[in-house]
Order: sequence, then structure tokens, then C-alpha cells
Amino acid sequence: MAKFQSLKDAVAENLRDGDTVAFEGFTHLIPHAAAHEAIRQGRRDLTLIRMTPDIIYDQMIGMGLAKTVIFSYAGNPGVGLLRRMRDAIENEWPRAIETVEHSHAAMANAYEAGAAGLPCAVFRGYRGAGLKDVNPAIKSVTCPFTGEELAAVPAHRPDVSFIHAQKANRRGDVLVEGIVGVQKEALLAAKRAVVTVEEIVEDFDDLHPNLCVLPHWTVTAIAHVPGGAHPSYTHGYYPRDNAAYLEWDKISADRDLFTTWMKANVLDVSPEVFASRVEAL
Amino acid sequence: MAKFQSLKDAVAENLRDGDTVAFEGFTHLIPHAAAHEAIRQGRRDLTLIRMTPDIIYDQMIGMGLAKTVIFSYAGNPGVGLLRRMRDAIENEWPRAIETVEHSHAAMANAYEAGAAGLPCAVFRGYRGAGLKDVNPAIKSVTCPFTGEELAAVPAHRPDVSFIHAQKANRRGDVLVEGIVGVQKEALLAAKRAVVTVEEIVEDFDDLHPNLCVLPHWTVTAIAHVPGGAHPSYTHGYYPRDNAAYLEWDKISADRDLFTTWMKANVLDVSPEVFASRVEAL
Amino acid sequence: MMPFTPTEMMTIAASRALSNDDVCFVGIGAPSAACNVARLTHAPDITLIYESGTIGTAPEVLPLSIGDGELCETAVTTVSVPEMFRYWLQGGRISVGFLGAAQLDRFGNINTTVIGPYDKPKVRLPGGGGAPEIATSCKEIFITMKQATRGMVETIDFFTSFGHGEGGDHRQRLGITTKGPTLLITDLALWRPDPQTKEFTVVSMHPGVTRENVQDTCGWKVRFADGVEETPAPTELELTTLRDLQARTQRAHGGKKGN
Amino acid sequence: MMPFTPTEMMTIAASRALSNDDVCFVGIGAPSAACNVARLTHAPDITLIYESGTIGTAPEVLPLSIGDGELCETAVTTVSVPEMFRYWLQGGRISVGFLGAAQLDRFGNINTTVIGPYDKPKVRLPGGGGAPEIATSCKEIFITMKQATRGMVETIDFFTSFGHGEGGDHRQRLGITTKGPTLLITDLALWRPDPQTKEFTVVSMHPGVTRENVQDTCGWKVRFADGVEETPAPTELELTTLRDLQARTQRAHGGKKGN
Repeated sequence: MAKFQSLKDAVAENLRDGDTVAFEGFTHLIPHAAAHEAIRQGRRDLTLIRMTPDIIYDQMIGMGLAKTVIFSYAGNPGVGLLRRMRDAIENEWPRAIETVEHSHAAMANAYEAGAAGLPCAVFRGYRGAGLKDVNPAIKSVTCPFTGEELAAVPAHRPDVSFIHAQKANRRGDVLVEGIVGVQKEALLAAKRAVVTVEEIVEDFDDLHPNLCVLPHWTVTAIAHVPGGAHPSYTHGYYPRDNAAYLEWDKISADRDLFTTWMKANVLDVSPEVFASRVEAL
Repeated sequence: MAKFQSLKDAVAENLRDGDTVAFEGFTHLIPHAAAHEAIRQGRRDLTLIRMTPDIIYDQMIGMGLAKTVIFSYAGNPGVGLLRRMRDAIENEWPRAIETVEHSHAAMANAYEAGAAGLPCAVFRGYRGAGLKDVNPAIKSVTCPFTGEELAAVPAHRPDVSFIHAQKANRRGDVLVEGIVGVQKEALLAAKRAVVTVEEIVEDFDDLHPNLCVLPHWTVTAIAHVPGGAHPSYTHGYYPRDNAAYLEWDKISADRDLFTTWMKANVLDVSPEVFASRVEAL
Repeated sequence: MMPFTPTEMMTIAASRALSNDDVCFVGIGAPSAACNVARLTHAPDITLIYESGTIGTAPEVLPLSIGDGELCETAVTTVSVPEMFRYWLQGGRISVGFLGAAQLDRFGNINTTVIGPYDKPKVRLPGGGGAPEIATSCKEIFITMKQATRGMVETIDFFTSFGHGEGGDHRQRLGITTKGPTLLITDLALWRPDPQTKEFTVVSMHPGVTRENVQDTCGWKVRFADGVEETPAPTELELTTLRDLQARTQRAHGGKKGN
Repeated sequence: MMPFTPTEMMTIAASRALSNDDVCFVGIGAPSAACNVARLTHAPDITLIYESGTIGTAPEVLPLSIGDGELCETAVTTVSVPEMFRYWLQGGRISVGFLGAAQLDRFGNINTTVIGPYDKPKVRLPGGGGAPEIATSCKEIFITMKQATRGMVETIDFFTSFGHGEGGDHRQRLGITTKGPTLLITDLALWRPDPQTKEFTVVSMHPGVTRENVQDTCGWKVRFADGVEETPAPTELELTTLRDLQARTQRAHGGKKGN
């Protein structure tokens, strides 16, 4: 049953050292505010799952929260590489990380299987591709009717998933709309689910019946954090801050610059700052 | 690419003797008009796939179109049994039919796998249940990570699927809303897809982005048949004709009454009659 | 005490077994009435799910089918049927699944498929629909049926859905981790599985019902728990709620037929 | 003839390879520009799909990411990412998939994962994203890249996605039924796989490009088809369309930063 609480409390109650955790959002609705709160609370040894680690995991990795990263595309979308993640992989700074690398199809199917309560996902994938030689979590099953060999990967079952959404209502039902990505699956696959929202409304009576609504009893905690996806965007609220993505390429290129930026913009602030960040967009 | 044509032409061009065919719609949006057209055109030796055969297949079976029925619940929903289907199974009238019986979960997963281009569906099912002893199309695969035995059934890949939908636009995109059932999957799983619609509109510009819209290039033919789901219903257009479902229990109880009713209400009429059937509802 | 029928007692007894936090997979008929009476009385926040994809519905009248339009109109959200079976049922999110039975044995195994041999049935019944996976994916199963010797039988003709199998730890031996049938609600009594053998045992009889009534309408030798209780009679609120619901339903579904 | 850059020529040559009936899985960068130029010139009804779930998009400006809001706002429909990969890509509904490469070999095999060994990379690149399954599920694959000896190499460091493997019938031997790479569009030339060996062969060079230019920027010994053609220079319409699109994009994305 969804509990309305501050982001600080929601993160403190639901994210523990050593957890396997997904912060999902596919370009749209990336839960940056929740990640910053995790950084402030100094969680350690996390296994981070995310299709595109993106700036959000670049920051968490650079701050030393991650032990393992399970991912399928480690780029700054439309800009370039993820320099903090590279530094951790290539130079073990600030610590060594393990990587478990998949394709997008495998990751999406693994979330789907997790939401569906299955132990593994079965799909047509990785044919001729090199990842199955370097990732022991890629196996196969044989179709008992055609004999075709299909790829199999373990289902994602995070201890906790964080997503950002447009709205919750007073009962705690959550609306996600626009590019919905893998958020529904990430939430349903997890043992605990924390959602930050732009807005809390009285009810959802006027919504079209087929929209992506997560009932309150699938959600553990809801925190009201306007702007909580910045520099990602929230459809219907504010656009993507493309300039911030470009700027990140410079900030993340240098360890000292990164450290200074994180202190000023993450460690020394609170979730309320996100609302002001999107005001001018 | 969707071709706009009369229902008569759409059925004639897309449904052939011996085809494997799905007429889908889960209580809502059952494509009765298309089935009646198939009956009028006298197709033979069809393999009929449908989760709940319902009145629509009771009529097709009673008129001798079916060779095989693949299904998971052969009832008249909320009323009772399907008397024509029973007569075919128990007494081979008007001909013997083969049945391939599944659970709803298996059928839904088989459509999903068909839409996903997979040879089989893998799910947690049939544990302790008797169907796997009488249906050789139920097999298993073993999860390569946990060793769990999971059920596997062949994907549904109909030669042609028929669905009824609310709207098409001039380009041929199709909107299905409300209880969407397995229609999207049935359509995407099929080699050819025929859609009857209540209405053809200029464009879909005002629709919410996350609604169930099937792009024109996934649809083979579209026929404008107002009322085409009767006695099932179309959300936003007309309600379910519950009295007709109750009446069917009497009509179908007697071979002569059935034959007379089918002549008067199906063989001797044309698709235009459906519009008038829903007028008074 | 207002007079009531055995079927009303059955429905109301079933409704009492549900709580505000339950997420119910609802069938048509008695389960649907029971779930909605619970929602309209002591469990206003109960979540009702119909396999048509409607999640969190609150229909004003009982649906004639599991896909009636009102289920969608009043739902929190309506999902596709594959998603319903994958994410919601198989995902383990349903606390209580309701099942009915044409034939039931003492271990909660159910037949709704055929009377007689499968290949040459005497009566071809509708089949399982969602039941085979409802029976194993829901956290627990409530069964409702009217007692009759041809329904409550020593041996069922077909295992449409699995209850406790041969009893004891048969579910665990098949790797099934859910509880299975935990309650049988008939028009005469409430039955719960014996903790060891898993055989259904009468724990409560409805007002005015005798042990003979129960045994005469059951095809196996009935076990009674130590200290069988009397089911409290329906309260006025429960009865009125059920009857109002059925009257509204009658009016709504008795509407005129199309041309 | 308006003057044009090699990159403009590459983008326009790629756009010409697309037709009105194509359903394209679009990447970011050059493929996105090519697909949208095609849509704005000779292929107005082309269907563009981005892996964020946006189907049939018609953005006014080029997205910076594959999940920009405008892709959703202008799409026919927006589906979840699991559905995109299951029903739309794996379902075999995409006619053309575009891929770029950090390293490419003569058989269209692509590396975007690592330079150096996988376990101790010299450069950790972003990885495959959708590429491993795009490469085998789309009916055919177009590759775009700027020529450079460090990009077009004899042997790639990692098989991110499979092209023609060792050439010949290697795809068929793996049970892959799609065509794989059928066209390589660089800033200097158009290449098509030899029907037998599947080695990329230059079939057309862009205006002003010499065989030496092509060989000097390619790490393997280049094969030229009999009768190499000259790629027609960009028309004024093509160039204007591309430049207008890029100017609109520049204005839209150069917006101010959040506080």
C-alpha cells in the first residue's frame, strides 16, 4: 500500500547497502532526484540495473555507490560517452566495478519476465553476437516444437525500483504517460517500489481507461518532487534540458570538476531544488 | 497496407477454405458481422482459434465451417453452455470437430508469442492440471538458471485474424479502446488482418499517445460495419445485448430452430443489418 | 432476523471471508456477488480484478459477463488479457482467487471440463478458462458451490484445476508455493482443509442446517471439525446490500433486445 | 550544383535508399537525419520507429536522444519498450534497421563495445544497445559511417552485432533468415555486399572522390565493383531540406539550460 512520505524517508526506508536496484526511465522520466537522495545518504555496494546508465548512473558510479552495473547502453544519449563510468571500468576510480552487459532486447525482456513472475526471459536474441561469450548470464533454451535455440537471460528482480511519474492520486495510484519505457515492468518486477511524482491530484476519474496506471497496492512509497526528473523531462510538465546533457560531458571529464560539481549540486542541496531547476525551461 | 473495402470483399480475399483463423474480442468487440459473412460465403475446414468460442463460434460450428477448434472456455458467458459446439463434440452434428483445449493463460501467452514472432510461449502454467495429459501441444522447457520446469505451447500464427474496433482513420490506422482483450496480439500474430470498424474518421490527432492504435501497415483490410459486434458491444457506441445472449440459449438448443434462425438472420441478410440491430440498444 | 435463502447465505458467507486489503480475481455468478457485497459493506477498498483486464473495478450492477462495459468504466485501469495473465495473475499479485466447480473432490480439485471420458464425453462442459493458473498463482483459493451429490464427488472425471491433489504436501511436491484452496463455501456450510491431510472439513454450518443435510448432499464421507460452529445469519445490512445489488442487476440486464 | 560536404552527401545518399513503404528502426545522428530527409522529400509516408517506443513519428526537428518528447507527440502510437522489442522488432515488422559503428569489418560486422580486450578495455565504448537484435531481426540493415582506417578495420575487437560473419552463407548457417547488411553508406562511397562472398564492394563513389581516397581511409583492401558509378550530387531540394532540418534542430536544442 502506497505510503506518502518525503523523498528522504522513502529512500532511507527502501534502499539499503548491497541492494540490487533499478532507477528506470527511458530518456523520459529519469528519476534523478531519487538518485541524488541515494547519493546524499551514502548507500554503498549497490548493484545498479538500467538499460542506459546515462548521467544518473555516471553520477552514482562516480560517487562510489556501485559495486556492479547491469546495463545495455552506456552512453550520454546524443552526446557521447559516460566518462565517470569509463573511469571506473578503465581505471577503477573511485573504485572497481563489475559490469554485466546485455542488449536492450535482453534487458527489456528481463524486466518483462520479472514483472511476469518468471525466473527467466526467453527471446530471439544475441545470434552471432559476442556478448554471450563474455556474459555467463546469457544462456539458451530450445523450443520444444520447432527445435529453434532461443536466448534466455535471468529475470530482473530488483530489491527496489525507483521511477518518476507525472501524477499520483490521493489513494496512491500512479499515472505514467508519454514514453512509458520499462517503468511499469521495473516497478512490478521489484520487491519494493518508490515513485517520485510531479503532482498529487484528488482522483483519476477523467483518465482514459487504457492508460498506464499503477494501482496503489503495487507501490511502496510516493514522494512529491516537482522537477524530479531534471535534466531528463516530464511529458506535459517540462522539456529535456539538452544543455545540461551537453554540459555533463565537460563536468564528467575531470575528476576534480566532477567532485566539486557533485558537492555543490547534489550533496549540499535537497530535493526541493529540482522544482527551481525546471522553472526556466 | 490497409485496403478499405466491403466486408464481402475483405472476407472473400482473405479467408480461404482450410485456413487457421482467429475471430477475437474478449466479451467486448466480438466481430460477429465478419463471422456471419464467412458463414454466408460458405468457407469450409477452418481451424478456429478463440479463447472463448462464445456464440460466434457456436454459429460457425453449427453451420459446419469448423474442422478444428482451439479454445480455452466454451461457454455462453453468464448464461451457460454452447449447445451447437456440444452437439458437434458429443454427436458429430453437423460434422465431427477436433478440439485443442488450453487454459486462458496458455491462449493469451500463445497470442503474445505469435505477435512477438516467437515459435512458442513460455509461462508458469498447467501445474497439476489435466489438460497437459490430453493435449500434446502442451510441453515444457526448463529454466537454465533455476531449473524450474515451465509450460510451453506453440505460438498462435493464424493465417488471418478478424477483429472489430471503434475507429479507423483515412490512412487505415485502427483504434481499439476499452477492454482491449487479445486483439492487438491476434492481429499482429496473423499473416493477414481484417478489421471491421464502427466509424471512419479523418485523423487520430487528438488521441492520447499511449492508446492501442494499430498502424495501417499492420492491417490488410478495413470494412466499415456499424454495429458489427452485435450482440457483443462496442465501448462508446452501444451496450451488450444481454437479452440476445439469453435468447441464444433457446435458439441453439434445437437443430431446426437453429437452422431456421441462421437462414433468417445470417444467410438471407447482409452486413448492413448490423447497424439497425444496435439502434434500439 | 430477516429470512434468507441458502444461496444468499452462501454469498454472504463468502463476502465475509474477504478483507479490505484483498486483491481478488473474480469469476462470474456467486463469486462476483460475494466480492461486490464485501466491497459495499465491510471492505470498501477491496481490489476486484476480472480476467478481461479490468483492475480495481467497482460496478454498480453485477456484470453478466466478465467483460461487461461497466467493469472497464469503473476500473482503475484496463490492461490487455496477455498482460492480465502475465503481470497480474502469474506475477503473484492476486491474494484470493474464486473458483466454482461442476465436480469437486474432498481435496479441492476441480472439474469443469467433461463428465465422462475426455475423448468421448457424456457432457462437454465449458472447460477451465482461467482456472488452471488461478488455482496455482493466487495466494489462496476460495471455492463456492451449492452442495449436491453429483457435484461433490469421491473422484472427479477430469483435473481441470489442481487443489491439494492427493492431499498432504502434494502441492509442495509439484513445486507449487501458493496455499491452494483454503475455504469452501457452500449453501450449507463452511469447510476448511485439515492442516495435515488437506481434506475439506466442515468448520461451520449455516443456521438451521444439520449434519445429515450436509452429508446427504455430499458424495464423500464428510469430516466435521471438533466444535463445529454456527455461521452467523446474514445481517440486515448484508441481506439488503445483496438484494439491492441483485435488483439493480436485474433491471440493468433485463433491458430490451436489439432488433 | 550547390556545394556540399561529404557528411551531407552521406546523409542524402542514405535518405535516397529509403522508400515510402519502409518501416525504419532509426538510430540517432546520421541515420535520424537521413530518415527524416527521406520523409520530407521523396518518402512522405515512410514509417519511422525509435526504440523508445514511438511508432510512426514525424518530428519537426531531429531528436537529441531517441526518447525526445517530440517523437511521442508526433507518433501514431507510443508503446512500452518491452513491447517495442518483442512485437515490433522481434516480430519481424521492421524493413530497414540503421546501424552505426565504431569499428566495422568488410563483412558488415560491427563493434561499438570496446577497443582492446573486453575484460581490460583500452576504451570502453557505449556498447550495443539495440544493435545485436536490430542486426538480425530487421529485414535488412543499412550501415552509415565516416571512413577512417581506425574505423574500417581488418578485424574488429568485439562482435557487438553480426553482419555476414565470415561471409558467404554464415548467416544462414546460424539460422538467421534476414538479409543483414545490404548497404554501407560512407562519406565517400556506397558499398554493397558481393552476392557470393558478402564482402562489401564499392558500387558508387560520391562526386569528386577517387579510388585512392576510398582506399586510404579504409583498413582493408578495397574491392570495387565492375563499373563503379558516380553518386548523383545532392539536389537543391535535398540539400535545402537537410540544412533547414539541421538549422531548426540547432535552434530547438540550443535552448537555455535549467537553473
